[in-house]
Amino acid sequence: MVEALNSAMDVMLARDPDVLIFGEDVGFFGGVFRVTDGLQQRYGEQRVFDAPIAESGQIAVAIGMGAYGLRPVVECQFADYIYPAFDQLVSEAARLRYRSAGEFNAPITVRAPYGGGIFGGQTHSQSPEGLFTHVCGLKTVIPSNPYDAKGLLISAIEDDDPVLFFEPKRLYAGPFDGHYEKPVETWAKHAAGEVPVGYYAIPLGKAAVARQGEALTILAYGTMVHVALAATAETGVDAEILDLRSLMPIDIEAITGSVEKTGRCLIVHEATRTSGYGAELSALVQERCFYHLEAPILRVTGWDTPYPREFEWEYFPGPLRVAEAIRKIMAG
Amino acid sequence: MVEALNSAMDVMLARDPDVLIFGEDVGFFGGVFRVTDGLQQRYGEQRVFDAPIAESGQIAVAIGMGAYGLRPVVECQFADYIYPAFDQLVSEAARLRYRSAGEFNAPITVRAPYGGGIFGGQTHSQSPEGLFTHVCGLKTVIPSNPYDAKGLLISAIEDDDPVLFFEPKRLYAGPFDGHYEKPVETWAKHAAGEVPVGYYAIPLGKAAVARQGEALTILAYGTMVHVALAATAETGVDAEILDLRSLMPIDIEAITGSVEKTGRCLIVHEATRTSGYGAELSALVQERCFYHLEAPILRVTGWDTPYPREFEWEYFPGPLRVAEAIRKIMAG
Amino acid sequence: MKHDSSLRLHIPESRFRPGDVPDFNYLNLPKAGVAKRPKTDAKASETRDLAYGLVRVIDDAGAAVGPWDPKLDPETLRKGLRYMLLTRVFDDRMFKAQRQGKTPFYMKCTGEEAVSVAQALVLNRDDMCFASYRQQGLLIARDWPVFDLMCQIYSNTLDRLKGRQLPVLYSVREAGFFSLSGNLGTQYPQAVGWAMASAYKRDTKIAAAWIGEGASAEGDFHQALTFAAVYRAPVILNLSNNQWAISSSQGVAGGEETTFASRAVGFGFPGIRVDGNDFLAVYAVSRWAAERARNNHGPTLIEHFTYRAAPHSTSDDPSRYRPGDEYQRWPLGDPIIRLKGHLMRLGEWDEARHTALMAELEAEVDTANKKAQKLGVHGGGPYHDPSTMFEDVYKEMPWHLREQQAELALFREKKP
Amino acid sequence: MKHDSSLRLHIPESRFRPGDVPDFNYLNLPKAGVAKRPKTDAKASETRDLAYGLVRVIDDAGAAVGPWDPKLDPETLRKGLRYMLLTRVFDDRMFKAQRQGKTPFYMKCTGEEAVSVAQALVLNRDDMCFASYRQQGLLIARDWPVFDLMCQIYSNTLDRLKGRQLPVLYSVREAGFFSLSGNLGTQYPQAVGWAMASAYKRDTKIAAAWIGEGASAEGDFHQALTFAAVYRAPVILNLSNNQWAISSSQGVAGGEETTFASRAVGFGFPGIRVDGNDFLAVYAVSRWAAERARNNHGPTLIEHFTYRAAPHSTSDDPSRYRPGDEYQRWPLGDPIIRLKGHLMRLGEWDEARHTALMAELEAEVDTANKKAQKLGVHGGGPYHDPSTMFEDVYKEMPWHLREQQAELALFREKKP
Ligand SMILES: Cc1ncc(C[n+]2csc(CCOP(=O)(O)OP(=O)(O)O)c2C)c(N)n1
Ligand SMILES: Cc1ncc(C[n+]2csc(CCOP(=O)(O)OP(=O)(O)O)c2C)c(N)n1
Ligand SMILES: [Mg+2]
Ligand SMILES: [Mg+2]
Repeated sequence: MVEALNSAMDVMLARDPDVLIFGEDVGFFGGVFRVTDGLQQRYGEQRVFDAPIAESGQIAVAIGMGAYGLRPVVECQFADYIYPAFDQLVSEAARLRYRSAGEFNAPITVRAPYGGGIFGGQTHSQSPEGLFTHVCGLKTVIPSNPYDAKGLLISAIEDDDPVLFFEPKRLYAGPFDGHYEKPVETWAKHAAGEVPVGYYAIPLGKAAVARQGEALTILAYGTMVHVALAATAETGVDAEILDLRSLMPIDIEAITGSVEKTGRCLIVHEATRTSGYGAELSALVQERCFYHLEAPILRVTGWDTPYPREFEWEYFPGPLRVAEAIRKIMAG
Repeated sequence: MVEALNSAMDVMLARDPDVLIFGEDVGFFGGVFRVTDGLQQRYGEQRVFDAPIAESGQIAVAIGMGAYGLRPVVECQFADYIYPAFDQLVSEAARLRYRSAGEFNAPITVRAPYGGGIFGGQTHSQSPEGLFTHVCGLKTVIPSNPYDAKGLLISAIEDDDPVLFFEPKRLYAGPFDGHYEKPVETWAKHAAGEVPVGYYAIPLGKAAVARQGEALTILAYGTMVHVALAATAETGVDAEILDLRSLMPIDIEAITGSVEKTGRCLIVHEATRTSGYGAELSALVQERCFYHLEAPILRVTGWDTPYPREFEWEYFPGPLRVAEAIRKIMAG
Repeated sequence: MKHDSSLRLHIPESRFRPGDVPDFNYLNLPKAGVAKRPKTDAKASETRDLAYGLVRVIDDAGAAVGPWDPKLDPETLRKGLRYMLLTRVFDDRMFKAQRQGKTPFYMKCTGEEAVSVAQALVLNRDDMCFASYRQQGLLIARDWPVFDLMCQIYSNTLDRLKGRQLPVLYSVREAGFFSLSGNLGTQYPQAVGWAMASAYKRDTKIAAAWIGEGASAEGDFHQALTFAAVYRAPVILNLSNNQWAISSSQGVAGGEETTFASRAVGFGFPGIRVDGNDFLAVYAVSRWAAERARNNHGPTLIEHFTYRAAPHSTSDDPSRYRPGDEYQRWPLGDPIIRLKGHLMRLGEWDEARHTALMAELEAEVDTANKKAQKLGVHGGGPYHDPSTMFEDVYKEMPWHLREQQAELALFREKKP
Repeated sequence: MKHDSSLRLHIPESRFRPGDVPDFNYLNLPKAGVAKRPKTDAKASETRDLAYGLVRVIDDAGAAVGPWDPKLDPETLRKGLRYMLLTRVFDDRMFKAQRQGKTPFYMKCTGEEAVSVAQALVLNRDDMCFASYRQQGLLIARDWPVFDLMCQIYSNTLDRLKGRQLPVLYSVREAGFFSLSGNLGTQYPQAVGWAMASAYKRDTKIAAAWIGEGASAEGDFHQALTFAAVYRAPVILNLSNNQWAISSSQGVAGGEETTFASRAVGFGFPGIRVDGNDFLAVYAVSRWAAERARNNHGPTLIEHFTYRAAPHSTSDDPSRYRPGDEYQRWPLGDPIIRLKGHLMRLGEWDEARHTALMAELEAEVDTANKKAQKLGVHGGGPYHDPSTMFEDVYKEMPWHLREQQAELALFREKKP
């Protein structure tokens, strides 16, 4: 996925002179996850450069650049470090178009690796996406594979609204279905691991069907798409798995369409449970598909604790927990 | 409610020399809403003082004081201005006990007026409580009347965990049921407007029954409790209204107990809808009371837009909208 | 280790509170004309003294003195006077409108008119201004019609911000005026970003930002100074030290031990403290900073030493926290009276012309006000259609907002 | 207005990248002994030069010279040497443990040992330290057992943080060491709050905080300086300028045009730049700042000018972004070698004693390490019971965490 994201930025830097990239260590070094590798060398220091360690300043500066007419792409080194920029994102980027009645807007993209799976502990593993979906004016996007990652990132950069683009860091090097005991895989053998060179865009706001099925709908995104696939295979239940991709805007038709068909719904995310994005999904499904539901909608999520470093796998909502929930819903 | 809050701080300043208060304009002036009026004069500049306009610094300093052993109470002038402090609240106050395995904690209280009703526009009307309920380690409390306000604030100050204490600013001077066209009321005639002098505490984590009923459960807090009462009266439906008071911890027993009894549930809050606290309530009720539900759980909330200043009453989820939802659920 | 028996917490307090007789002698203000003027390409280290001094040009007798005298022609001076006066007349009228209930809120900049007007005359019209709520003078000096501002203040049918914003939180892209935020300080690093973008595009436009001394305690201030220093951004960072942040004195913001201009010293770029009530001084320092920025020498922080003569806003009652006559005793006077005095001393102005100008501006404001009020006022309307409140959250309205828009429409039909 | 044809965006870049031959002559480092030493109750304005100079005590010949010579007895010097050496031996052992897979992560402070050890010897044990991840020397100099630190690094059954934290993010209240955060900079204003609390209680304890030059760009840095200045907090604010923030040079943090010490100048309290590799200089400056704080003269910012000799962390490979021999060419040398040289010159140390000490410390670390590894290592355990992960989120566990705890227990039973 690293190469796919790199390619998206490469394509956009080449297409649009108003695109520029900055963030901590993204310049000469190419980023701690190497996602911007080689871009400064290719496009020069003016277009790809290191920023002071000041997430708030980075976003503020991006907003100012956006107001001027540029399309800045900011890398936040870890999603856990986005909070210092919360005010600039919430009070400024998200509100600018509204408060100026369209005179100014913030066409910025904030990329941030999120989620666990690398023993990063509580400050290198968080999934803060739910917070941003509560903030009107922001879009939130999370890819689950290299093909989507590139197409979605290109759309995010082209979007005229501020987009938070969270990258499941555990998927950078290969798919991961939660079976941490298995040998590490790369994307090489994965269908969505093949990424075309050049430009292509995947529209924001559209979910993908990761698996078609009739018995149950699983709503997932990011790493959890792979976990859901594994758990489905293990239970043998014919689940339909939606890879939401875009958390805001929400692809409500895809969701209600599937739940109306299956009558059952499971929501999975790695973020902590209470008031997470899964709560909104649950509320929406319940409001719109109440009379179709044959069992309670369940959520499998990270526990409501910080990510405890050594207990990574006890925390991570892996296939065992997802499978158990599938069985429970099917029994319900 | 202003006097009740003032009295709570007065009581705590008198009881505990480790309690101190700071924030913008809270010292000599007594706060822009006059909630700390007279306290500096009574307890001196060392215990009640003005802070630089730097919400993040205020919280950080409070955390340091808490680590030392004090119990700081910080006033954030408007809840809309809490975002600069988001990192210190989320990454620090909320995590300190956990990451130090109990060696350090942050017994701080952050008071902030929230919500609309005073034509404050988008930066003086927000209801950000939902964000904080997603952050494990934080407690979130919202009173709906003077009696509770005092008892809950005293508990918040005494609590050894960080508490966000949001004060419905539209209720400062009197109850408000959303009928903005009616003459303004004061608390004088209201049952919960009478506030005992001296110390009393209302435990956090316990909801109150604002109205007993059998037909439908309404979950509300803050200003919306009054709106729910008015709407209930107008529809004539025998609703049970829970005043949640404490959003985290959640009084789950009160909620499920009521919904199991009524089989119907309406959730109301002023905050924007998507991924708001109402989503969590809806998810919880659905998960736990699925087989009791006779109609979809509905939410009446602020729209997913910033608070548009002149359209205050088109935005505010008033009794008309709540009544309509009540009828809809009863018909469901 | 040697130490006192115990520590003490120092709490800064305002020197004067209601009942006190303010005496500003302690300020030890330097005289007009004494501040040195380095070249605009001077090294920052050669400009350090300016952070601790006070650039003043108009002396007590109304003469322009010293190396910072911008030597403006009388035409420009009269323009400055006119804009400052118009700003004040406008402020007074709008304050009154609030008291009459026509708008829920207003904020005056009385006493601080030079801070915005003088710099506006230095900047090009396409330089972008990232102001706070107290620089209405920028728009006025750029000839933006007060009528348009009134429409925003009244939220009427011609309010370009469609009733969404608190009065005075303007946005006028056409006049190079960035959308005002209610959140203090956020605009400061945004201005730096805009300036960086201009430099990135090898453009010639610069940015200018304003912040209050109170808000300079926010992290955004630090971000702005850091990014401006690191990328040598072509930006003028103005800080209006008007002594008060609502009820808190500038000491609470960190002004007890040093000047706010000296913050820039810590970042290695020039910080200049200027008499903010001296039109010529503000003009001269602004021109110095603009020239420096345009020649790729980077940012300048300008502390405008001034005084907030009016209440913080219409919601405020300063008699609760400061002596009623504090402004009368403020040693740097009133920017309008001082520029007027200078012009009169030059023989380029007289009382009759002043009275006539005043009458003209009052009539202008009155006419605009009547026209604006006819188009609707707060509380009475007419306004834009409320359904517009769902627009501009995103460029394209997503389904959930369309649904909510439809729901509101239903309720508006049902309303009794 | 006069200006160049167009603006340019300045992008700071490291002077030397892989392949370059580093030459630090451009630093123009002042000689040992030349910096003046004001009294500890001096006005901040009398200390300004210190922000731009460099306090150095040990000269090239190993002699202690100038007014900052703290005149320490040989016992204290040998203590300092021992703690610095122990820190280094410990670092090397833990780095190796990471390479062996016993822990997923480690961070060394090689080359920066004086920054923490010298100040630890100045502070009282009940002064609270708000460190970053590169001040393990504080704990070591306070005689906190490396065994305990190892247990945290291995997340074993005696890990006092119960496997929750990233290795090296210690918390040792008993040793006056505040819980380390993974979020850069947050501890800085917290230290100020702690110091304010101590002053509020009329206590005698002070606080000390550390931050990297990179992290000083965060808003928290500004908050710390603001609150420290406003309330004259008894705190020592240390900034370790080790030239690098992962791959970014100190220029990216705003060190191109001025020193980091000078940030304090902008707040009106002393900023002192000290040779961070000179144990005596760090000791002397720390003592000056501590005395000042304890006597109610408020905060001091100390910039420790040093060099990060090791990789940023075990996850880092500096050969990708800086010349491999840059540290060898660093003109301020190695703090251990320099203190050793000074002691030898005093006749208070020799190679034989040094070799013996080294062997002793290695044995000590080795013993502790074996003992710690027996209690469990990363990836293999044993650990604390995973159910403890639900504790300490709140003081009392709310129902939803109890439910989740029970759910986890069920799954752990089911696990194949
Ligand atoms: C982030 C934030 N915190 C608090 C406020 C509330 N507030 C509005 S104006 C003000 C005082 C500002 O003082 P100063 O910066 O000196 O500007 P002045 O009003 O003097 O022009 C405060 C505290 C706000 N608008 N934004
Ligand atoms: C808020 C935040 N942003 C980013 C990071 C990621 N990060 C960890 S260490 C580091 C570099 C810090 O450099 P510096 O402050 O100079 O300290 P040093 O490592 O040199 O001691 C970065 C960017 C973080 N931990 N926290
Ligand atoms: Mg002010
Ligand atoms: Mg560093």
